[in-house]
Amino acid sequence: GCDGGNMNYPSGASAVITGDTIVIGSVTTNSGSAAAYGEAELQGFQLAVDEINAAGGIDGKQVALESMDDKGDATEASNAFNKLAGDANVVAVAGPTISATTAAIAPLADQTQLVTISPAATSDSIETGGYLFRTCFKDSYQGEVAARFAAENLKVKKVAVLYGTGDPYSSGVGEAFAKAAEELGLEVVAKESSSSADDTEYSAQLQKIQAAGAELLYAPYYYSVAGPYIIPQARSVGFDGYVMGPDGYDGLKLTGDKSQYDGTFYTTHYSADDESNSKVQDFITNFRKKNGSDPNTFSALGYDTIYMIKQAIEEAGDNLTRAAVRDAVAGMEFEGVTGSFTMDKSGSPTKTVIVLELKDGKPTYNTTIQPK
Amino acid sequence: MLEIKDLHVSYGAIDAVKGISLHVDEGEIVSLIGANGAGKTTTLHTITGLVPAKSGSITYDGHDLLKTHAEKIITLGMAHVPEGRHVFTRMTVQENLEMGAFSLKDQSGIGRDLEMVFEYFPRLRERRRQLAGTLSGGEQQMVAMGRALMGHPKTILMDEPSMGLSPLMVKEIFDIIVTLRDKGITVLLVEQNAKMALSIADRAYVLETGRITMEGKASDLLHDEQVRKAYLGA
Amino acid sequence: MSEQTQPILKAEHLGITFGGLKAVSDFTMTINAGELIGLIGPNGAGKTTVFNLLTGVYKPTEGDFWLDGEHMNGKKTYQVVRAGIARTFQNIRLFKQLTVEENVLVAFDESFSYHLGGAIFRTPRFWRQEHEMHEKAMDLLKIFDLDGLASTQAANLPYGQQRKLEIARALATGMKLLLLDEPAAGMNPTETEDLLRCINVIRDRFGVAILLIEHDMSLVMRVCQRIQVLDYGRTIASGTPEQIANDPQVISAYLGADDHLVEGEGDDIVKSLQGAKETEAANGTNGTNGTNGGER
Amino acid sequence: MTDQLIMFVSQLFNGLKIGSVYALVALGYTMVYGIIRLINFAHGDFIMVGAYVLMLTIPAIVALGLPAWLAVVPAILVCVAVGVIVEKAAYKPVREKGNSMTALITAIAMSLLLENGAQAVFGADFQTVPTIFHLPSLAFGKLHLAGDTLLTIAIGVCIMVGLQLFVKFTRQGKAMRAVSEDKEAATLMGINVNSTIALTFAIGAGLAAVASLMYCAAYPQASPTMGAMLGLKAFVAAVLGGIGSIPGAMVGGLAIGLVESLTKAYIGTLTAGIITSAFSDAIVFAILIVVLLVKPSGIMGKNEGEKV
Amino acid sequence: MKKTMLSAAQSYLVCALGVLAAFGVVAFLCETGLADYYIKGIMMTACIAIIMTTSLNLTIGVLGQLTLGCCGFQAIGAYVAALASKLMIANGMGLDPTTRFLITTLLGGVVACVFGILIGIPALRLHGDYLAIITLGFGEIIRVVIQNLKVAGGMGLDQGAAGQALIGIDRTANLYVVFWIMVVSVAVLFMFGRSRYGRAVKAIRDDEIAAGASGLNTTYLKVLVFAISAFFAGIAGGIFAQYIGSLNPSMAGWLNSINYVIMVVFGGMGSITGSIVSAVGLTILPELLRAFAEYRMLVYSVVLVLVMIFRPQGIFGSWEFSLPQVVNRLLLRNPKAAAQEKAASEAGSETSDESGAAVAAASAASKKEA
Ligand SMILES: Nc1ncnc2c1ncn2[C@@H]1O[C@H](COP(=O)(O)OP(=O)(O)OP(=O)(O)O)[C@@H](O)[C@H]1O
Ligand SMILES: Nc1ncnc2c1ncn2[C@@H]1O[C@H](COP(=O)(O)OP(=O)(O)OP(=O)(O)O)[C@@H](O)[C@H]1O
Ligand SMILES: CC(C)C[C@H](N)C(=O)O
Ligand SMILES: [Mg+2]
Ligand SMILES: [Mg+2]
Repeated sequence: GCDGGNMNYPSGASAVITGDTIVIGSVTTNSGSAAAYGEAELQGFQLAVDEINAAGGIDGKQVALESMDDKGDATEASNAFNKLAGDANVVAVAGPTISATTAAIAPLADQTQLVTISPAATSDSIETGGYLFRTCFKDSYQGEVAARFAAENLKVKKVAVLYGTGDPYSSGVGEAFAKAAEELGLEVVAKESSSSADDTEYSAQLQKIQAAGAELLYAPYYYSVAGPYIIPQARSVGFDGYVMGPDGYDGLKLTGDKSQYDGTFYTTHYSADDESNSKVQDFITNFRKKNGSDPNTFSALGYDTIYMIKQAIEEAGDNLTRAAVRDAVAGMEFEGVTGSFTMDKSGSPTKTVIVLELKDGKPTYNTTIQPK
Repeated sequence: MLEIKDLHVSYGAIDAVKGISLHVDEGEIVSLIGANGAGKTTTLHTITGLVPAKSGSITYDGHDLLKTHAEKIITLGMAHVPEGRHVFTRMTVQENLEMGAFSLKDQSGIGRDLEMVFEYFPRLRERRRQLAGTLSGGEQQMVAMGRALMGHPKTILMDEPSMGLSPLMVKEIFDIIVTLRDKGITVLLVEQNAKMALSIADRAYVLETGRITMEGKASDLLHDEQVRKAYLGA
Repeated sequence: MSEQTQPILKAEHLGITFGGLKAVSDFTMTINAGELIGLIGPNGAGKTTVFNLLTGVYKPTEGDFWLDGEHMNGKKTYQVVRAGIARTFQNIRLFKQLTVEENVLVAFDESFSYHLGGAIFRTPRFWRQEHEMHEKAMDLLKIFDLDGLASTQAANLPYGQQRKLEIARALATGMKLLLLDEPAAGMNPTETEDLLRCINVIRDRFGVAILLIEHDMSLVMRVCQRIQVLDYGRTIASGTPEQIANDPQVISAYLGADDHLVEGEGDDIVKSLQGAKETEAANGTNGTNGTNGGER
Repeated sequence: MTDQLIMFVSQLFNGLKIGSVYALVALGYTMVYGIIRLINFAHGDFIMVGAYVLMLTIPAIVALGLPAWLAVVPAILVCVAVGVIVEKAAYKPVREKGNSMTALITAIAMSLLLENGAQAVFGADFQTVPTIFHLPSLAFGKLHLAGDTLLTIAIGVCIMVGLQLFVKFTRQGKAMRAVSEDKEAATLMGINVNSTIALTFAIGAGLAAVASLMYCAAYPQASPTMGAMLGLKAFVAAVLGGIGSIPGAMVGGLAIGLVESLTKAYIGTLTAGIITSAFSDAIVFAILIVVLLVKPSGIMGKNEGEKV
Repeated sequence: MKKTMLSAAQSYLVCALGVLAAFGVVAFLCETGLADYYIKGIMMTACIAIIMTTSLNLTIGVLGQLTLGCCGFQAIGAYVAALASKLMIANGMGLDPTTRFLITTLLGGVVACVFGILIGIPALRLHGDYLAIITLGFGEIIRVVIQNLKVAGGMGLDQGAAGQALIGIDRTANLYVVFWIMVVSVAVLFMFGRSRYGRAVKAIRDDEIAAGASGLNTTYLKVLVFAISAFFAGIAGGIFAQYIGSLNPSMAGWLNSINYVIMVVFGGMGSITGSIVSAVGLTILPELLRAFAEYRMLVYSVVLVLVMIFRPQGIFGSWEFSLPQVVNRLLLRNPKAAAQEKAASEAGSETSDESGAAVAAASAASKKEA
C-alpha cells in the first residue's frame, strides 16, 4: 500500500514523556535576511530557560533548549520541525520566527500533535488553534487598533499607508489598517507600496504621500527599515505629520537628528517604562546582564513564549503528554512581560496593546488600548 | 646564448617532451622541425615559462629560466610569437603593437618602431585602427609578428609564423627573419614549412614524439634523405 | 559530361560591408557538379568572408546566390547546410568533448527520423536507426583512417586528424557543395599529401563539388580545375591554374615575384606551370638570385 | 515651479543619488569581470565589510577631531586586504584548475562565507553607522536637493573619469586590458598576470569601500546581508551598461537608479494603478532584458562578435 | 558504444532492478517506521532536489548555458498546482487525492514549460553570463508578479492581500508516488541525453557555430532544452506545493536558484548520477551540520570553496555511475578478461576520466583565441 509514503498521517502523541530533563524545541531564523529577529527571539528563549533552571526547573526537572535554524526557508523549517517532532522527549516547540515559515509548520504541528507557539508570526492567514498558537496579536488586530488610535487619540482625518508587498507581515498590517481606517471614516489619501519590505529608498512613494496631503503616515515595516530609511526620508521630502507603525518598530534604529522622529507612534506588546508590571523591569535587567544590550520586542515575546510553555507543563503535571500540554495552552491565562492575556479558541491571545511615542528619540509610554 | 639540457615536460599524464637538449648561439637562426604533436610548441612554451618543466635546465644569457618568472624572461630580451597568434582581439592593431613594447623601460622610441613594423607589413598600416579580432587570419599573424618586434628582442622564438599566410607573405616573413638575423637577432624558428625553414636556418633540430632525433647544419638536413622523405614531401 | 544545364552554385554580385570596409564586392561564381574550384588571394582578401556569405553566417549586403536553382539569400546556417552546402573552418571547430564518432553523428542528425518520443521510449525505430547511423559513420570515418579512433575524444586528436575529422563531419551532412577553408594550414608536406589523397577520394566517391581556399600552392595548383583570385574583396583573376600562375596581377599581389631572399614552398609547381607557358619571359626577367630583397 | 515639476526634479536627483552608488559598485564589478570573466558575487559583500569598518572607526576618528569621512581610509585598507585575500586564497587556485562555472560557485561561496562570517562576528542585527556628512542641502524655492546627493554624484563621476584614464593611459591599466583579453599573450608581453589581477581586485575592493561610504551616508546602517541585493542591482547595472566598460558601469548605474526612482513615482499613475510601485524591481529587470535583447553587449559594451 | 557483456535490454533490466532495490529500501524504512517524519521529509526534499538538479543539469551541464532562474519556473509550477488543487477541491471534484496530485503536478509542469518556451525564445539569443543575468531577471520578475497577484495570496482564491503566503494547500504528496515521478523524470532526462538530441545539444555546447554548420537548428534545440528544464522544474514545484502545504513568492528568488546551480556544479556538470548524488548530499549536509548550529552556514561555505579548489570538476566530473558496468565487472570473474574489459570500456567511454577533463579544460582555456 501507499500509506507508508503518506506525508500527512496523524501520529498518536499521547505517550507520557518521562525524561530527566524537559526538552523544549525551538525553530528560529538564524541566518539570512530575517536572522536578526530569530536571534532576538532565541535570546529571549535562552534567558527564560536560564532563569527557570536557576530557580530549580519545572517540577524539579531541568529544562534543555534544543534550537534549530530554519534560514527563513519553509523546507528547512519543516525539516527542523520534523526532527524535533521525531524526538519523543520534546514537549513543545517555540517558534518559528516569521509567518512564511510558520505557515509551513502549521499543518505539521497538528499532524504530529506537538504544541508549537510562535512568538511573533503575526500574519492572519496562519491557521492557529489546533496545535499552533502564538504569543503575539494578529496583524489585522494591530492594524485596526492603530487606526482606532489615529482616529480617536490623534484625531486625524487624512491618512496614508505605505507597505512592502514582499512581506506578509508588512502587507497584512498595512491592508488591515487601511480597511479599518475607512470603516472608521478616515480618508485614505494614498496607498503606496514597495517591492519588498527591505528596500532602502522610499522617497518617491513618500513624496506622493506628502503631495496627497496626508496628516498621518502608517508605514508597517521593521525597525531596521523604518528608523534609518522611512522616517528620515519622509521628513526630508517635507512630510511633517504623524508617523505610525506596528510592533516591528520596537527597537527602532535612530540615525542623525533625533527630532525628526518626533511625532512617531507605534503599537507594541510591552513598554520598558511600564512601572505597573514588575516583570518588565526584571526582564530588562536580566537581559542586559546576560546579553549586554537592551531587549527588543521579539526577545520579550520569546521570553514569554517559554514561560507559557512552562506554565502549560506545570498544568499538565504528571500526565505530561503532548496532548495535555496542548490542552493547557488552549485557553490559558497568562501574565508576562508583554501583558496579561487569555489564549482564545483560535489560538491567538487577546491582549492589551501599548502605544509608545518617540520623544527626543526615546520611546515613551503613551497609552494602553484594551481589547474590545 | 640559449641552452636546453635534458628537458622533460608533461601535461598531467601526457609526456610531451622527453629529455631534449639543444642550444642556440648568438646571431643564429636555429630551426626546429617535426610532425604535428612532436612537442615543438611545448618546447617554446617552456622556454618562455608558459608551461612548467618537469626536469632539466634552460639557461639564457646566464639566467636560469626555469627559476625565472615568465614575464621576467621577456624583459631579458626574449620575444615569442605564439602558435595561434594570440592577438588581443578587442584592441586595435596599433594598440596590439604598442603592447609589444610593454616591457621596454624607455617608451620614447615607440613611434619609430611602429613605423618599422608598418614598413614590414604595409597591410597593418591600413588597418591600424581596426580591432585585431576582426582581422583575417593572415593579418593577425602579421600583428603577432610585429608585436614581437616592438620589444627590441635579442632573441625571438617563432612558432609557425608562416601558418595561414599567402605565398607572397610567407616569402616576406622569411625575408624578415633573415634580416633580423643580419641585425644580430637570434632566432629559434618552429616551422611546418620545413623546406623554407631549413633553407634560411643555420642549424636545425628534428623533433619526433618528444625526442630530438637529428641535428646538424640546416643545409645538410635539407639534403638528408630521411628528412626529405618525412618532412619535405619529396 | 559535366555539361549540366544547371550549376550547383550560382553566386551573382555578392558583396558585404563591415562598417565602411568592403570585405567582399561583386563576387560572381558558378560551380558545376563535381567541380573542384580554388579560391585564393592575399590575406584579408575576403575569402573566408565569401564562405561566411555562402553559409548564412553573414547576410550579403548585395547580390544573390542560388544552390541548385534555389535562392539562398537570408537563409539561416542550418537551412543552408540542409539545402546542401557544408564547410570546414579556418580555425578548427570540432565538438571537442564529443568522440570522433559522435562528431560525425551530429552531422547526420537530419537523416534520423525518430523524434523525442522515440528517444524517450527507446522504440525499435530508435535502435534501428542508431545502429544504421553507427555503421554509416564508421564507413565514413574509414575513408579518413579515423575508424580506429571512433571513440576518442575529438580534443585529444592530433592536429592533422582534427582537420580530417572536420572534413568527415562536413561530408556527413550529405551536401552537394563542400567548402574547405585552408585545410592544409599547419600541415607538413607529408600530411598535405595525405590530405590531397582524401580530397580526391571525396570527389570520386561522393561526386560533390568543392570550393577550396588554400595558400599552399602545391596543393591548389595540383587539384583545382579552375581558380578564382580575390584581392581587396574583388575578383582580380580567374581561370585555369596555368592562367593564374602566369597572371601578372596575381603574381604581384599574391604569388610574389622572385625578388626574395628565400624561395617559397609552392614555387616549384608554380614555376613549372609558368615555365610551361612562357619559359623565356620568366627567365628573362628574373634570371639571377638577387640579394637586394633585404630592404623591403 | 509647480509641485509636479518639483516632484519630478527631486525624483530625478533621488535616482541619480542611488544610481551613483550603484555605479560605484558596478565599477568594481566591471573591473573584476573585465579581467577574469568572473561575476564576483562577493563584491556586494565587500561593501558590507566596508560598512562595518566605517561603523567601528568613525567614532574613533571623530574623537580625534577629524572629519568622519576619513574613516574611508581604514575602510579602503580593510576592503583591499579582504579583496586580495579572497582572490589569492580562493579565486586563484580555482581559476588555475577549474572552469568558469567552478569560479562562479566559488564566488557565491565566498559571498556566503563573508555574510555568515560577519554574522558570527557582529550578530545578525542591523547596526547604526554614525552620520558621515553634515552637508547643508541646497534650496531652490520649494525644491530641496540634499548635499550628499550631489556629493555622491560628483564622486561617482570623478572616479569613473579617473579609472577610465588609468586604464587607458597608464602602464598598469594597459596591463589590465591585455590580461583581460589573453593571459598567455599578456605574459609574453612581460606582464605579471597574477599581480595584475590582484591589483584589479584591490582597485575593485577599494571602490567598494568608497561605495560603502556613500551608501552609508545615505542609508546609515550595516548588516551582514546588506550587500546582497545592492550587489545584485549593481551587477545588473554593470551588465546593462555593458560589462567590462567603465563608462558603461556609470551609465548603467545611473540608469537603474533613475528607472527605480521614476517607476516608483509614476508607474502607478501611468498604468492607472494596474502596475504599482511594488513592481519597481521587476521593471528594472524588464528594462535590462529589453536592452540586452536589442543590444546584447549592453548600452556601451563593445560587440565581441566572434569572427568565424 | 561500450562493449559490455550485457546487451542493451539486459542493461536496462539491471538499472530497473537497481531502482526497484532503491525503492525497496525507501519502502522498508517507511513501512517499518524506521523513517519518521524527519527522515521522510528529507527524502521528499531530496526527491524534489533531484528533479530540479538533474533537469537543470541539462541546461547547465549538457547545453552549457548558465541559467539562474530555475526557481522562477519551480514557483510557477508550484502556484499553478496549488491553485488548481484548491479549485478542484472548492468545486467538489471528487478525485482521489493521488489522481488530483498527479493531474495538478503535471499541469504545473506544463504551464512552467509554456513559460519556459516564452522566456527561452528571446533569452537564448544571449550567451554565458549575459544569459545568466537575464534568466535571473526573469526569475525576479516572476517573483514580483506572483507577489502582487491577489489570487496567489490569502486563504481563498479571490480574497486575501497580495504578498500573503498561499496556505492551506492539500498536502497530498506521497513519498512513494514522488519517488516514482523522480525516477521517471531522471529516466526521461537520461534517454534524452543518450539520443540524437543529447548529442546535438552537447555539440551546441562545444561549438555553436559549428553545430549550425553541421545542420543543427540550434535555436530550436536550445529552446527545447530550456522548455524541458522548465517542465521538470514545474513538476518539482507542483510536488513541493503539495508537500509543504503553503507557498511564498520568495521561493522564486535567485538565491534559491543559485542553490540548485551549486548542486549541479558540485555533482559534476553533465553527469546525471553526479547531480543525483549531489542533490541528496547537499540536502543532507546542512542537516548533518545542525550540530554546529550558528556556524553551519560558515562550514557549508568553506566546504564549498574547498571542493571547488580541490575537485573543480565536481564530485563526479562528467563521469556517470553505471550499474550495468558494475555488474559486468562482477560477471567477469576472469581477472585478465576483466582488465581488458576495463581498458576497453575506459578507452571507449564517452565520458572522460579526471585527467581527460582537466586536459579539456586546460586546452579550452589556452585556446581561446579568435
Ligand atoms: N594543453 C595541453 N594539455 C595536454 N596535452 C597537450 C597540451 N598541449 C599539447 N599537448 C600534447 O603535447 C604533445 C606535444 O604538443 P605540441 O603542441 O608541443 O606539439 P607541436 O610539435 O607543437 O605540434 P603542432 O605541429 O601540431 O603544433 C601533443 O601530444 C599534444 O597533444
Ligand atoms: N566581422 C568582421 N568585422 C569587420 N571586419 C571583418 C569582419 N570579418 C572580416 N573582416 C575583414 O574583412 C577582410 C576579409 O577577411 P577574410 O577573413 O575574409 O580574409 P581571408 O581572405 O580569409 O584572409 P586569410 O587568408 O588571411 O584568412 C579582412 O580585412 C577582415 O579584417
Ligand atoms: C519576527 C517578525 C519579523 C515576524 C513577523 N511579524 C511575521 O509575521 O512575519
Ligand atoms: Mg605547435
Ligand atoms: Mg581566411
